[in-house]
Amino acid sequence: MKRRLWSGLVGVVVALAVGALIMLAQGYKPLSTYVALFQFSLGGIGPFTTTLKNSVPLVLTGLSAAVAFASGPVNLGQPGQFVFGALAATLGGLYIRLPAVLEIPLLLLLAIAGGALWSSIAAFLRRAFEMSEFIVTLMLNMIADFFTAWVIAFPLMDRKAFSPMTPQIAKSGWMPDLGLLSSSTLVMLGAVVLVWFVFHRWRAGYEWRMTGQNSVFARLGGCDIHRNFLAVMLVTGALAGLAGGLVVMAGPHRFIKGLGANYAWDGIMIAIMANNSIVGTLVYGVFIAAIQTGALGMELITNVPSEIAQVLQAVLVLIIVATREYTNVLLDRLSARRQAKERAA
Amino acid sequence: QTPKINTNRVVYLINGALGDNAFYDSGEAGIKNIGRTYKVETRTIECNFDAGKFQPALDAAVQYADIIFVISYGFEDQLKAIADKYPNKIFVNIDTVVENPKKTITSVFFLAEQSSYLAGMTAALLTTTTSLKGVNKDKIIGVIGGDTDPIVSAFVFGFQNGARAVDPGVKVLTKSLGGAWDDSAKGKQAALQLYDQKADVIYQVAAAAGIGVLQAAAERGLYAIGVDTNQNDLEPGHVVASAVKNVGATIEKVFKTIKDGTYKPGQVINSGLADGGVDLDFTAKQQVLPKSIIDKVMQARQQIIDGKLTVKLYNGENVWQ
Amino acid sequence: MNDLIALHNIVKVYPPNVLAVDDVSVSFCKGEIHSIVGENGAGKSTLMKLLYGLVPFDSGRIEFGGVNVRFRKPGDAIAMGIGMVHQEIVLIPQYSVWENVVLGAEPVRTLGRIDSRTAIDAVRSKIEEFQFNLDPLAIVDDISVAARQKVEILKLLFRNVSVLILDEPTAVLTPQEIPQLFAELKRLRDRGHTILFISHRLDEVLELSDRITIMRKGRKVATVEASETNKESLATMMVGRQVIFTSKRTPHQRGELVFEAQHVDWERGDGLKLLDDVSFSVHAGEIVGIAGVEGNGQFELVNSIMGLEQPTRGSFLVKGKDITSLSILERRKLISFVPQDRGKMGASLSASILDNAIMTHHRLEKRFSRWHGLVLDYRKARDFVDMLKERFSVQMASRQSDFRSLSGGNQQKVILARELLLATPFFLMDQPTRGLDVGSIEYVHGEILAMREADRAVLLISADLEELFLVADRILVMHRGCIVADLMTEKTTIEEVGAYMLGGRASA
Amino acid sequence: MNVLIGLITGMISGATPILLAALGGTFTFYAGVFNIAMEGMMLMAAFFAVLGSFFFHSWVIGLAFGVLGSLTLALIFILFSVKLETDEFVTGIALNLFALGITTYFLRQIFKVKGVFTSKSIVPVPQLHIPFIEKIPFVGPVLSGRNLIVYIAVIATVFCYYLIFKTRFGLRLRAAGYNADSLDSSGVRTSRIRMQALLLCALFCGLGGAFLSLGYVTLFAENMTAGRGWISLAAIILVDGHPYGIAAISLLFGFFDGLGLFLQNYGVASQFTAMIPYIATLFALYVYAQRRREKKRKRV
Ligand SMILES: Nc1ncnc2c1ncn2[C@@H]1O[C@H](COP(=O)(O)OP(=O)(O)OP(=O)(O)O)[C@@H](O)[C@H]1O
Ligand SMILES: Nc1ncnc2c1ncn2[C@@H]1O[C@H](COP(=O)(O)OP(=O)(O)OP(=O)(O)O)[C@@H](O)[C@H]1O
Ligand SMILES: [Mg+2]
Ligand SMILES: [Mg+2]
Repeated sequence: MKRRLWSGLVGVVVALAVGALIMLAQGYKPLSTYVALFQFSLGGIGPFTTTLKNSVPLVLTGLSAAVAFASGPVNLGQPGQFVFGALAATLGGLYIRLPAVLEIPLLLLLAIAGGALWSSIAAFLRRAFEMSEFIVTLMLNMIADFFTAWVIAFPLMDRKAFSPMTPQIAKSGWMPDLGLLSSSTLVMLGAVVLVWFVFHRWRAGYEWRMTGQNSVFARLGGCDIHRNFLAVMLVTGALAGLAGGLVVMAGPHRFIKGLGANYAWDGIMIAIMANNSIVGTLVYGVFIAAIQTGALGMELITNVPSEIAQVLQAVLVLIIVATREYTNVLLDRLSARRQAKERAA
Repeated sequence: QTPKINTNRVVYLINGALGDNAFYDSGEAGIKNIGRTYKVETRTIECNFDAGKFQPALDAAVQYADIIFVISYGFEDQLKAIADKYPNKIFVNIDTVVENPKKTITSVFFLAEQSSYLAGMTAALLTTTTSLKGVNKDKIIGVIGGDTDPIVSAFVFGFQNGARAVDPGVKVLTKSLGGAWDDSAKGKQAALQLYDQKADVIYQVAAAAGIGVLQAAAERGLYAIGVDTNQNDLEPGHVVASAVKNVGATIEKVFKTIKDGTYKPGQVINSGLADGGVDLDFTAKQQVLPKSIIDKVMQARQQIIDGKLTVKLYNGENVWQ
Repeated sequence: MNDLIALHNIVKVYPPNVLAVDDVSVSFCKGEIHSIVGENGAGKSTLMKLLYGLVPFDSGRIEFGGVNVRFRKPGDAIAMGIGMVHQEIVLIPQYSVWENVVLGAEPVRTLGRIDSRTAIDAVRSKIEEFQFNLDPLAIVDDISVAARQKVEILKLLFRNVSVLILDEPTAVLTPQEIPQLFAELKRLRDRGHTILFISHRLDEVLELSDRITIMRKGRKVATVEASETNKESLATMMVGRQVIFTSKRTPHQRGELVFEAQHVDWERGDGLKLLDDVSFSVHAGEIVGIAGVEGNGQFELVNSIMGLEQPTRGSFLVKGKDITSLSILERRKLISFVPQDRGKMGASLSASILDNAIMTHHRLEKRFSRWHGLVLDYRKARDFVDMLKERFSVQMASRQSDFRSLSGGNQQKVILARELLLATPFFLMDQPTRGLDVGSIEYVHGEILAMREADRAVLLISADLEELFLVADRILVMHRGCIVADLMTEKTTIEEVGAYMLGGRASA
Repeated sequence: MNVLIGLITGMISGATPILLAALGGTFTFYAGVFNIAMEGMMLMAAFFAVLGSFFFHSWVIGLAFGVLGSLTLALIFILFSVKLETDEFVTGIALNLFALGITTYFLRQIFKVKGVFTSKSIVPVPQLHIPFIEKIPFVGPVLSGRNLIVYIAVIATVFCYYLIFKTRFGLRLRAAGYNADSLDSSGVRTSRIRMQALLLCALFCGLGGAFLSLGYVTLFAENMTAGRGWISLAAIILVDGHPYGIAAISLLFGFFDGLGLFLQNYGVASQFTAMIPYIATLFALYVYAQRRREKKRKRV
């Protein structure tokens, strides 16, 4: 545990150093750039809460991926489940008007249902026809993308708008801001806690983990691996859907073109960065969100173009993971050496 | 009436990303010019249609400067909110009309229908001039849009009207790339299909993907009409005209008014043929169109400028077949 | 004697801190069969692996023919004429026998095209030379474990190496195949080859080897002349205490009928009958053994009892209840099960020891779950593991450490304990002692007999006849998917059973 | 008629980049490397192909540069996933991101444009006109006059089949994926095989990328690969890496991609026509899964 923290930090440091070299090579000032990056992501309550808000879709889709991968299913369908969750919440917000105390939970539930619905398709195709969920979810992502694009361009198009988008959802469905903090952040934290509890304390979670590690053993042990597969697909779909719903309800309050951005893919990346650990997903999710939020500062203060920010993010991710893993290996080797020495002596 | 504002810093905040060779870039050029001519610090923020980024970008922008040129569509709500929050800062919204309760946002609206109307006329005249090399006898022309959103639809709408004005018998085929703005291969394939369906000339409204359309024209020895910037020399002899949108010039004009204090918040500047915000540009190293055609179009252009001829503006019709 | 290979003060520590080989010096001569014995985890495999260049060692040096060598990869070792058969079979299941054999030494024609004809012929001739009955074109996935072991051996004979390392090659061979192999090994020895041999079966070791090196906990205990030692003293040196080899089996009254197989058939997709009208019964307080050459239907029998496969005909009854159509979970309420493959069916190597220990209990034992089975009670689970650790004296770093970090013997203890502690009338064991050292085997046998005392019905599948004769009351013999003999242990002999295993009914 | 020919030629040019990338991917697929960097490799190749062709006015050098571009990405991949044993998925995702960023950046630095760069001095890869076949009605215009790289792709398909299933390298390559331990203890370094696989992958992705920017169209646009790398990955997994199967899937995809655009003539909304190729892929997967199921029932 402590070891993981340390090697993680080493990773971050090395990564920042390499990033600095790259910027130097391109004639930008690393220090002031990093300062700007920090100011706009973590430098103060305002930036920090913004970072947290931006981390919501990353962390939730990350959770979805982490739970899926740790339990067996190769669910890469987060992007599709995300937009369907968003769409469901939007529909609810457009046609159902209730007081906030009812509206908000209802829309969240709709988002969850939307995501789960979309992932259930992949689960069904796997169960009924043994179609690899890996490809199915990949394809469903594209299909979901185009489908929602159609929905906001024609049936639900806001006539007054200049680009494809739905009208705004009911005000009562907006995630309220608690001072600077967006309440969507709280929903995210709640989800993290709940998922951790399910995964590490519930009997279902136990069976999911065991199935993910060795399905034959789990099956012989009396776990119903087919039901577990379905459950995991639904739960992970629901998480991605929730992410989509929150983005709508806390952000533009309507389904607009490009809503999905690249959240889900970043989420998948984050999950793997965190070795599918749930707490790790939260940590790395916030970290990546900080970089993306801070990138704005880089563009504004030090005039570093956005594509450099993009390169920087790629480099950071790669180096962090590599260094982290490699420090562990090295540390182990070292302790082995030491022991060997004293045996030989 | 506006208290002293700092004119030494300008932010250009766009909802999408630079590199469309179109109004984002044209606007960027204008901003850079301002920077050079007036010695002001300029910053450009791209949001890549990322809802998570636009809000913080706006916040950052108002912290940084008092003058914000913004292309906001998709994010009108956030813009209105922040404009009301900072009534003394100058927000110039480009390409769409946004009206905030305090009426402080000035909108620059481009009448793409006008330039597209002329493009439509050109295309119609071209397809009916079978003397031109490669032009078949069927009166068919095409238009390819990057997506089906209202901005693009406005182009298509104007194009269709222009063509029909020349000859109601001209058939206008449309294709949309369904959002694949950067997939040039797809753009080319769409164009080839239209040519296979006997179109003689294609109007491209598809940014990067549209370059594929122009190259298809060259490959088939047929014709295309460029968009946003003068693309006539990209495929000499095949790109017969370009419907340009001069966002940069407009931005500079507006900034000038800010400088000399004649700027008025909350107005809607309709930028069209008259003030050069949009235009149809025939200038090319190698112009294959007969003078007769160009003259006809130029006549119509003048009539529009003089207000003798009014071009219908797009409002929500489905122009895709 | 002239040393061909000499290891000097070798130390190997697996990162981070598993001291696998601890300052070992030993030498192997040209033209000898040198056995290495020791408990599970004693370091035998590791010692061989680092000689083969598969794992790097931390200190010490290796002399080969008088010169210092350091193999960085097996390629180097192979180049020097060293070959190794691994304990855990490492073949490519998707490949045919001949492809596996030639891999790494493929004969090629122009454009790097594999000269399959030449290769197949070469392999075939080798097969004939050593009288393995193998089809070079067969896909490894389809052949029995024993056959795979032969492919491994063939693989290094094909490279006609001068030093052969064989790590527990006999674990999966049948009594009839072993003499063949030994004869071959001796022939090679006489031709001047050096053979390093690892086995837990001390009789084999004594019969085969010239010299024997004993290891314990990574250290070398001694190297002795085979002629000057015996089973007992070897075992004592290995385990560090006396080991009793004679059965402690006392007469025991068998109780009511517990398990019954009725006319069970199992047909493969291509119509081949792997189980053919199998019927037998097991009573409470009775240990029934199933002997048979690997791949004669034992695997299918186990799978269909456990519910991984559905028999095409017939049914299984436990305590008169037909389980044939029950879910696996329902079956587990009646059946405890120790599979032959620890890593694949018996445990999850990457999961923690605790997670492995509570499998099945987590559903059957009410005390492990709260909130109507929604939440698992991990405090109870921890107590459970501690108790298990105590009662079965399992050597483990901590409850949370990977199951993989246990040595094979201890892995088996945990699995055995887990299944024992399930309150079931019927106990199914498939090769429960494969690859275990004498100490662990003695222990497992003890437990099996204890179950008999506790009036549980035990079905024990084993390729090791010694074992069956040690613990089983009755021995059934399987051949080509049929039960060809049902013999009382007291009234039969190893030879008779062996005959049934090979010839089926005809030969008896 | 010529609409039909158009659809078919469109199918071919649509399939080519996917096919090439997928062929590259089969090597890593068999070598047991989970490689999702095809997208990035193609993008790098697309950019550097344009760069080379622009500055040296030669499509040959363009191709060379393109391949070099994707090779550099492969080398980074090797450094991290093979040498430092970083998770392959992370490496892949990160490298895709990296490729997108770096090409965009160079585009701005070198050509002073953003988004798309095109110029008359970029020399495209020529089309190949086959003397006699050309004359045959219908078949002629389809078989002849395709871009040179298309014909390379056809040959490459056969070549890959041969290399993977008939040669020593192929045997070792597949062994690396099936059971690395076995290969290692047979005296062959798995890591080396994996490197070679990655380099081969880069080579083919390089050709695929070059086809996009120097073959079908003559320009570079940001992110012009537009997800083709992912499609190729799907194709590989769908047919378990069999080169001929991959060719079939690529053609299928290319065809429905074109058909989608075509169906707009009948008033189908573009968003739906754009879905068609993906739905077709799902259907192919369905058929394939059923066939595999049958096989499974036959054996064991
Ligand atoms: N790859 C590895 N990583 C860490 N520890 C290992 C590894 N391989 C073996 N060990 C440990 O090294 C010790 C020696 O293992 P080894 O396999 O050599 O024992 P062995 O004598 O072969 O046992 P057996 O008779 O069961 O084969 C054991 O404690 C084992 O747990
Ligand atoms: N990745 C690993 N991490 C930790 N220990 C490992 C690892 N891989 C192998 N081991 C060790 O290697 C041993 C397996 O080595 P080996 O194959 O000799 O089995 P064993 O422990 O001797 O038992 P058996 O003889 O039944 O196989 C395990 O006991 C385990 O301690
Ligand atoms: Mg072992
Ligand atoms: Mg061993």
